[in-house]
Amino acid sequence: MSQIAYLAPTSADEAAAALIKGGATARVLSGGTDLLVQLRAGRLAPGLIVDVKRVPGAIGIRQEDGGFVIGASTPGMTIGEHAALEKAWPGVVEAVMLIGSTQIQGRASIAGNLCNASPAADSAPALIAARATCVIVGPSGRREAPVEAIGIAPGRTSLAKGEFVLEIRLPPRAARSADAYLRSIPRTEMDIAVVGAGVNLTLDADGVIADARVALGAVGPTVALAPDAGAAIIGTRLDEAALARLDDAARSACQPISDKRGTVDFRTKIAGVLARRAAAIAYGRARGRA
Amino acid sequence: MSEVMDRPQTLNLKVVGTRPIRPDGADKVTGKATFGADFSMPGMLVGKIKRSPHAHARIVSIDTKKALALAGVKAVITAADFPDLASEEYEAGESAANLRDLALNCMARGKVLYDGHAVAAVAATSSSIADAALALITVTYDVLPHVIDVEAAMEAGAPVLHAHLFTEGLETKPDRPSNIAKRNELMRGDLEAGFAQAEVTVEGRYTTAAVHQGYIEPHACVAAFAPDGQCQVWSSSQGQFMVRTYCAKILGLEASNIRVTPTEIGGGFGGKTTVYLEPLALALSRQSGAPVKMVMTREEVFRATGPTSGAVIEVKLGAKRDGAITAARVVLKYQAGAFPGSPVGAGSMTALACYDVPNFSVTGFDVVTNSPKVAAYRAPGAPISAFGVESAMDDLARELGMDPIALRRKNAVRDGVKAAYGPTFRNIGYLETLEAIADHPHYKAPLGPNQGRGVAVGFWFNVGGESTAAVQVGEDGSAVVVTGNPDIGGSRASMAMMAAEVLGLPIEKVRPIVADTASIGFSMLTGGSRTTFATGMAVTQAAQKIVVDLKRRAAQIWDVPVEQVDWINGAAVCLDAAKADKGDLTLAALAAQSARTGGPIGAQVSLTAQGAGPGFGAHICDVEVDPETGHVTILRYTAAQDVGRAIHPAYVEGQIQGGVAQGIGWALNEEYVFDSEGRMENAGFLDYRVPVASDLPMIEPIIVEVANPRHPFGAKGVGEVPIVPPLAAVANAVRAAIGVRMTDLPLSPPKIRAVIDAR
Amino acid sequence: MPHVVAACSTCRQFTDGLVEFDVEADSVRRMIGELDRRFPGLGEHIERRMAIAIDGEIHQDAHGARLAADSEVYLIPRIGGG
Amino acid sequence: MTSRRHISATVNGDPVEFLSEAGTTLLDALRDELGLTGSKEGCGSGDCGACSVIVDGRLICSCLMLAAEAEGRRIETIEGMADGSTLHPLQRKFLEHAALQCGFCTPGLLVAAKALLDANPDPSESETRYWLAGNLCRCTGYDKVIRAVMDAAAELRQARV
Repeated sequence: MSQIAYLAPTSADEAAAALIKGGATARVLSGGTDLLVQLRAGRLAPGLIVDVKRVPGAIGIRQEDGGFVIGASTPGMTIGEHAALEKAWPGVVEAVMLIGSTQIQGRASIAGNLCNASPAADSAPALIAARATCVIVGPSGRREAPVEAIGIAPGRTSLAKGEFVLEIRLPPRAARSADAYLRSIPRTEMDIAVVGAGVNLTLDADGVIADARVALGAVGPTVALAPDAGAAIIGTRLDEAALARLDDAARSACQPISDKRGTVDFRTKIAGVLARRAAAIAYGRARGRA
Repeated sequence: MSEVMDRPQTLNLKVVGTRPIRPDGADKVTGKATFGADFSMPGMLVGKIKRSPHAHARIVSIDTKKALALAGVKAVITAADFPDLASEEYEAGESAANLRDLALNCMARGKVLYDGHAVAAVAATSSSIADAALALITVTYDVLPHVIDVEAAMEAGAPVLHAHLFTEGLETKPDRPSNIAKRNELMRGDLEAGFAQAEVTVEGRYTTAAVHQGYIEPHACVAAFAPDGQCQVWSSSQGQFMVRTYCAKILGLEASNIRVTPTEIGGGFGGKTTVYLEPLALALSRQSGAPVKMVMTREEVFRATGPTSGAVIEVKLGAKRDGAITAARVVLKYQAGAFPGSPVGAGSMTALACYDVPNFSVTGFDVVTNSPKVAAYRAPGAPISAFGVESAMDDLARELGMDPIALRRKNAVRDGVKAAYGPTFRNIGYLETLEAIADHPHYKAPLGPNQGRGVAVGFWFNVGGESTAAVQVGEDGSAVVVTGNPDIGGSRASMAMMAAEVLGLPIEKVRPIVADTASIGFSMLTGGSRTTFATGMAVTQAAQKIVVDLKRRAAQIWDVPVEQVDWINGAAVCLDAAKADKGDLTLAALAAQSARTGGPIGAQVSLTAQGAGPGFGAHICDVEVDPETGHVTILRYTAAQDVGRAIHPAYVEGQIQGGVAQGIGWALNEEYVFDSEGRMENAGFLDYRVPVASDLPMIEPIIVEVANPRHPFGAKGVGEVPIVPPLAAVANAVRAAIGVRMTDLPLSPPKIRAVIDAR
Repeated sequence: MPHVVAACSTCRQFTDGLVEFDVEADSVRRMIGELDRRFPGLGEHIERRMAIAIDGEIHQDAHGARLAADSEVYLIPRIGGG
Repeated sequence: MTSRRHISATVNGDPVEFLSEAGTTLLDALRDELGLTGSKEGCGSGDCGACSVIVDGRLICSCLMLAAEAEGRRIETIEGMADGSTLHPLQRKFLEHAALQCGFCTPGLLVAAKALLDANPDPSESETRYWLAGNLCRCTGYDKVIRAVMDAAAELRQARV
């Protein structure tokens, strides 16, 4: 039986030091909804668990410089209850709120969702589409990186030894902009996304899409931006032709695998469908703000 | 027996048919009820199982020395610690089991036959030490080719699971072993002539995936083996006597030396009608000298306990233009898992049970495969064959341009018709269920785009069998009802209600108890929809015996002939006008005088209940299909069923709703997924996908009551029937919504999207 | 004389393919004995594997059940349940 | 041997202290150290909700929280739901509606439903179904469960008026 130690440091430096000291078998505990499952299944046998939730800034939501700073260990339920955040970034909030059941929402965090580095992470497409960044702290201090830079392969992140994600930053919201996230699962709840699509867009004063970002989940080794999909709808009012181009571009961006949750063919087709539908929702929301 | 009612009492009932709070309710809603894993003993060890990572392999060697040497490890067992049983069919109350297979399923000997098959077990002072001990056991395997697909397993060149297995039921005895354990056939009339008469024929080949019962409580038990050979087992199962019998046989013990106490059971649906842990826990306790607790993980439940069969169903129907079916041919190929014994027999017998067909053949194949040995699952075998037959019936109705209910009515079995499986139907309520759905507003409600409506029917025999019940009257006139049947879905309530009805007591004065194997007589397990019928019959008869005794006592007190005493509303009433001034003698008054009138008041009845009335159900399902994502939403569901008489209507409705929900899961998402090595890929609730609350609408039950003359209150079994129609009801609704027949379950979104793209 | 039907294929193994026969017996126990005398092994097969439907009603264990002269007896595989 | 940590927390209003290994879940600590076996393990992976408890006002799966994290936390379990021998309206409504059959998932469902009604006194059927989607029940088909929760909500609203 492996000896597991548990630490709950109260500063970022302390946490980073503990992670360095713990070496290869040290693991960050944020919401724990993935870590404990892996522990239980015997897929992980950490020597040290570093609970970062008591590090200042890890939990809580604040508005700063016109944008939002979300403690990366803030449980989904807290994020869902933040009215101002929900108003500004409905797509990000709905994506976070799709991570697991109500019970999971009581614990699951964006840090965990991103650092588990699953290509199916629900929060990632919405955050990437939103141009969100991560504040990463570690032995050499703080750095900031775009969300899409975190996951580099299934189960692998770009974080260096001793680093962990402390905060998520969402940029200031432009006028006439909105976002949306949709995923496809076999049931209505409790499943891992078979495909996920996040769309974030900004309209000009005439209701024409001036900027659009589309990110797709579960159709490649990592959640990734689909630049062509975004470009397909820029300069349009999301008419049928634009939607068809978006569908095409989203499908072209897919490099999925077939597994127990879905086939290559299905994932590819659904990516197009969800990109269209999410774009329509985001467009409707943005128009509603015009 | 003159003291027993000879026809069902259906009038003037005070308790039966009402909806009282269940007697065990408070414990269940406060967390106090003790389920399998909740029971503990001082000095208890933790038992865990080492399982095969291979679907099929010879066990070359098992080295347990390092595990035994680990501090805190108190016992390590393998098949060598169990007697090597001969192949023997044994009646354990419900259905025959082969004891050797049963023992080998609990612990592999020489060969592992599926991923997850137990090869060794340990008992240690803590969970983490037990885990460490498992890791220290070295098993060397010689991996063999495996086969899981049922038709692949039937092929001549398939890897053979059992060298001694020769197909039973063939005209000529086979000369080489096969994975086809048995071929059975039911037939009537002249099939060829029947199809020759047909003006319309439909044909289909359907498949279903292996699905699990999915009870939320994993298997759990505590076993204590004393040095004198006396054992105690506390376990969550569908039958404490079943556990006792199987443990005795597998370990070579006397049944009387094993006392099995049933804990509360967190769902079974047939999956807890056999043993997995109990014999191992006893063997570990024998070796260690301490009580041993074993609790499965969810992964173990999926990998190593009974799902039901994945299957292939072939159906051909022939009919006249007016809808009269002239011929039916059904071929059923069912996975049995690692050992023979799929429910293909029941699947064959139920396949055409709703229809009066002059010419038919039903051929069934029981096929062993490198997957967990199947266990009973709610109406075992019936939903699978019904999926094929009811899908074909839907196609036939469409082909004929006939309303699907009208087609079923046209060919319906009714009283006096000989069932496809043999006996002649009496007092059945099938037509009444068809009328109930035909007349329901649901059937006429308008549908929107991408929506469709499906109809399907289902049948289950329902069984009786052996039960014992005792009723004891306390000195204050309250009563205790003791039975030997675990209460899975609220049966304590119906037992107490039937006793209260006969005794004339309010339900609150009757306390039902589920007793251990040493405290009540033999009772077959809770399954087959038999408890309310058979055990209810024993309870009723015991209460009736008490009423006879109470009348005798009252007659003695009043000094009148016993014929002058009646039992009305819980009291003896003197019919002799001259003595009417003496007033009534209540049960409490009689109980208070019991010492002077013959001693304590109580009665026990052991019986083999015959005459379980067959059950029929007819369902309507509405779906909406998202043509782009392939997602199916169940919009509305209505299920009519003949239950004979609903003792506690709320729990009858619950059985119907629960069975429908399981059937919907089977239809839409549930399945065993194996990788190329034969390992289960989705051994968890996350990817196995049982329906969650947001997946389902309200499920409207329609209780149809055509009394069963053989039950004191007219009850028929309820629990099995509701899972039979939903597979086809959903598939037929999807057919109506998308215009294409889907034949392979589950109807998961990728399959539906692919079919829509191809249409 | 009670009329016995054994339509399922596992019984036919013992009866050389015969499916229906009249059996002189007034109880199930005697009927099984008589069948076993005629078709050696069938008696044990019935005891272990078959349920008996007498005039439409299924009996799982019914040695004592009476048979009338015009009784129709079906031998069918045993039924369990979930 | 593995070192054990000392944990102090509040469970159902009472201060508790217990020892636990670092890898022990809150569920195991509740069941094995504190004898509170009302919270059940159906999966150990957060997929069934049978172990639902409320920690500092948040509904969680106790199988997905380390016991060590409970230090200083306020935990509510099924055992604390009734007021002495008076059942909570949800418990009473579950019995009245026959919203349980085997009863194994019932404690988790009740705790989750209580969290729902604490957050939303007037949930729609759809809101109730989605809130409870993390609580698997294999017996009831959820019909009577949903009715019981909504009926309890109505009664609680009435009581507040």
